[in-house]
Amino acid sequence: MSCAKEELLAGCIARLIGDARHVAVGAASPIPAMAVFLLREMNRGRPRVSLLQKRSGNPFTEGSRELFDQAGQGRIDVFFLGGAQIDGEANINLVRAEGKRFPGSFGSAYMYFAAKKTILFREEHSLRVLVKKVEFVSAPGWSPPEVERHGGPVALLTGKALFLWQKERRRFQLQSVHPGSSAEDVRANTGFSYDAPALVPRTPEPTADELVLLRGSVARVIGENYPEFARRVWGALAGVGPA
Amino acid sequence: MSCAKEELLAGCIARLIGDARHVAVGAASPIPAMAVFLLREMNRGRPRVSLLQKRSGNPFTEGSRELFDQAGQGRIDVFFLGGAQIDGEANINLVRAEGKRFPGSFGSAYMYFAAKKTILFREEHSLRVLVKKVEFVSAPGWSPPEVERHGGPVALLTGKALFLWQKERRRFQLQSVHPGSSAEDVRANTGFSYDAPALVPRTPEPTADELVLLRGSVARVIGENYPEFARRVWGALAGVGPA
Amino acid sequence: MSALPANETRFLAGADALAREIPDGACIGLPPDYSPVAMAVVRALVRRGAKDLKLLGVPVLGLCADILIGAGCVREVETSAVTLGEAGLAQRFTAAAESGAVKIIDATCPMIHTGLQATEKGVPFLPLRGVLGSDLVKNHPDWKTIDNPYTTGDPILLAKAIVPDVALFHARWADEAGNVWVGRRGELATIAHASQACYVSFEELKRGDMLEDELLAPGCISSVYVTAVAPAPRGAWPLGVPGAYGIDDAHLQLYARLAKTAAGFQQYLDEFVLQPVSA
Amino acid sequence: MSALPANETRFLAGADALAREIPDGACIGLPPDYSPVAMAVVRALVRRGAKDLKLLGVPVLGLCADILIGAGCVREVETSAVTLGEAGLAQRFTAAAESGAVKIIDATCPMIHTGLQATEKGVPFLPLRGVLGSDLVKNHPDWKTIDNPYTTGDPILLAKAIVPDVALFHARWADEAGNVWVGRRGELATIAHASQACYVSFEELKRGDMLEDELLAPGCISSVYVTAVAPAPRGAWPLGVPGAYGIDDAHLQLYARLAKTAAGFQQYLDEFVLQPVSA
Repeated sequence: MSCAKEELLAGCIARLIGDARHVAVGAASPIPAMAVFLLREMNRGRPRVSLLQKRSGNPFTEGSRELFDQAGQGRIDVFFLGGAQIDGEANINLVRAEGKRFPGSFGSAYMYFAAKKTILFREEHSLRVLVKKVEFVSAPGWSPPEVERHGGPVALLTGKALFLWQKERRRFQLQSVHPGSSAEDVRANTGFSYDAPALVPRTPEPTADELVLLRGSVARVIGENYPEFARRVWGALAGVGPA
Repeated sequence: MSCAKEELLAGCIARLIGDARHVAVGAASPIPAMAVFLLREMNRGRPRVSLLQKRSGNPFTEGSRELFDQAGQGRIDVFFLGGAQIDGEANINLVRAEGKRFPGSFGSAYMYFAAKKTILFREEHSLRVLVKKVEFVSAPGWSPPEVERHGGPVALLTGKALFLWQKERRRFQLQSVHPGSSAEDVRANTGFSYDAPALVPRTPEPTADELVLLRGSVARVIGENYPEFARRVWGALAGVGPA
Repeated sequence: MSALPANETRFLAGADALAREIPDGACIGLPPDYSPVAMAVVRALVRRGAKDLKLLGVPVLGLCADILIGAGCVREVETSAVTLGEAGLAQRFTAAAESGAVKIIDATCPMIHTGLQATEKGVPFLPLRGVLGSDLVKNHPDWKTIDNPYTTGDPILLAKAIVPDVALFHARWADEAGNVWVGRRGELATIAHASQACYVSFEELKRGDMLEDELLAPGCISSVYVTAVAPAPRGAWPLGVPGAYGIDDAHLQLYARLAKTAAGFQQYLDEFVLQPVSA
Repeated sequence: MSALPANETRFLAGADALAREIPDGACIGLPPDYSPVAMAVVRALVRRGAKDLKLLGVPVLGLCADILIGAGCVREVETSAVTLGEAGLAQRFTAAAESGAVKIIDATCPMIHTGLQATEKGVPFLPLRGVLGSDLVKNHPDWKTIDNPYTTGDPILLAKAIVPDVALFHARWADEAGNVWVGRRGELATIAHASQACYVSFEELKRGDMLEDELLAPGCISSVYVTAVAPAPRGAWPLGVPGAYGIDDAHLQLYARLAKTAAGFQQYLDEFVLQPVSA
């Protein structure tokens, strides 16, 4: 790969977001943030991005409640969620697994219903993370028809592959495999069953133009809000990114 | 009388408020506002006063909702309500009577329950205002036991008299009659029945010290927020009040 | 009506351009007279002959409602009160209510805030204490009494979510990013959050993005909510803008005197509304 | 606990004096790491050996909770998450949760806001959309699913009103009237409104009354809600105060490294908490 894994993933997320109007990025999500800032560089400032933890110039003037209120008003098109465990029904678990305690559910149980599209994102792709059934449902991947729900999962992106969510079938479909992995590798490291085409495409890498942006203006804004992350990703690439 | 009617009434309200900690004053209530500012002058800045319509330095930093929220939190000790009609059960009507439309109920239906004490205040004392039964209940004077209610009426002050509310009996008791009126005059101009002692005391006038304050510092702060009212009351008293 | 979410605030030429965006029949959420009212846009609505508006007072109404009602622009009013404050009764409202020319839905202040907060939170209703036993409850089509589900024998009132088509108000500042600054007038934020579209006239333009300024941000309504803005210097006149100019009490007295009669009101319209005013 | 309404904000000498006001066993509402946390008071609570505290994360917790838990001050935590953000897991929280030493009530951010808003409005509950089907609902003692009373077959979740004993946070400014300025950190206002008592450490004192200043007022929490304040310059350190100083990321990394073990955590306490620090 001619790019960092984080750059590949950000490019992939940017394509998933597409032409959304307003994307919100929650706690500790530097790669989704990279994706949105990349899109904004390419699309003259669209989509609008609201970084929950933006250190200066935070987009919310009423405090942390406002993100959830905006989602409830239908003003958030895309949001991101991860999971200590994610299962084949797109349920996510952020609380506890195998005797281990994780930080907690954050706003997932709400945002998964209220944001129009949720992109599930977890770099670790293993049998430990991608399980048949989560031990604790922080937020359910689907809801019975009587439950009002304005949005849900559209995709699951990991360090090995991209799955798309099939709402009617309530199953993931393998969409592409990243460089360095393979359909077999993905199958062997995924604890839930999913659909897959006979021939699985390879996840496209960012274009040269996209890489220039990622390592330039995107790296600068990421560095302001996720300094450790930026140092790790771009620190190794001499001459790019924040000092 | 050696004082203006408004000054008598303000002095009377000040005594009714007593040692409250936080008094809120709603729309178009210059005489209650006079009373609170008089108390503050006498008691080194207590009680706290929140003037809903204070033109500069408004006490609410979250807009007009905050008064009601504070009342719901139990933070408002005393509030004031009037009525196009007020009846013997302390119901008030701010909506319509005898084919006439009035401005509306404002926050009365809520504040009458939420503020710990409500002082009913209406200068006009007539059979038209003080009726047997209001045509429209903007806010009820009492509630059945299953309805949660943190406060209610404590007194009704008019241009002729002061009544105290007897919560257990659900009736007013005539407490005093203002100079210029009499127990008979009050009885003849009150459309509801009420209790009264054999000998009805006369409402005390403000003391000389109170009058000095009313015409000095109180007049100045009232003039800032109720300019028309201040001109009317103190404009005639040469040398006092706002320019 | 524009679909949510609003994203890029449009900058329009002035009050008349804003008024053209507000369609006949719209339900407009409006602030009280002590919170900046977009009076220049209200006058422009009269000039363009707006019809069948529904006015929602958040939580009470004043001069703007009286003018729109008197000019025949209004079909329905939901409010906790209509008043000119110290200047007295809102006479055109009173006349229209007494004649039945305009339908009035009577509310009480916190129930209107509560209904808008329901929309702000994306829920179908919110509860409020008190109010029970008021005739307002009998007459209001959207309020409902339930038993507190956490206990028994504890009735509590619900406000159904209120969704205005349009939020309309005046701001001290707008900035180049489309944010508007309204200071401590939080009811304006509530209206903006709950409405399908939000139109704001502003006193002055600020360079840059006020959300980047820690001192200004707390008084801002983010451009997320703002459909379009337009400059209108002294656009709240004869009402005031805290920190900029006060209420023109003398003009309100003049209005109150003229508006006592339909003829006097027409004279007021001719002099102060139907001719664009540069006051 | 002081009885409502608070009226005259008391001015105390410093963080230790504030910490003495907060009794053992109190339920304390605390903001996230990106909203000014009264870290100096948190350290003072550890120094005074506070016990059996219940921490409420509004809506999440970070460093302050990890330190209080590690130091044995905490009986119970209700929160949507405990995290050190980029510095990684909150290790003392994790250890206490895994050993069962501290009871954890798991919530989700907007349900905590909603429960506090219920108290802010003086109602026993407020509804929220979503969340249904999450195991959080099964486990939370105070949430309840009802049918939307306005229709049928529409389940909706209720948050019971949350009433913290104490709100505790840090403010950029306090003024002589006892108002505090927190800018756009609205969660601090929500905690203050909902709590029985409110203690605020502040960076700097401003002369006069900020509510008289139209620019400052929108970011203020009125002294109505504030029980006592005390100066604590750099009192949020190693966390930040927007507009004043940023998060000390290097110190957070150091903390995260030490807090991986009980011994390392004790070393951190000895060096940075148990000796009053002038950082």
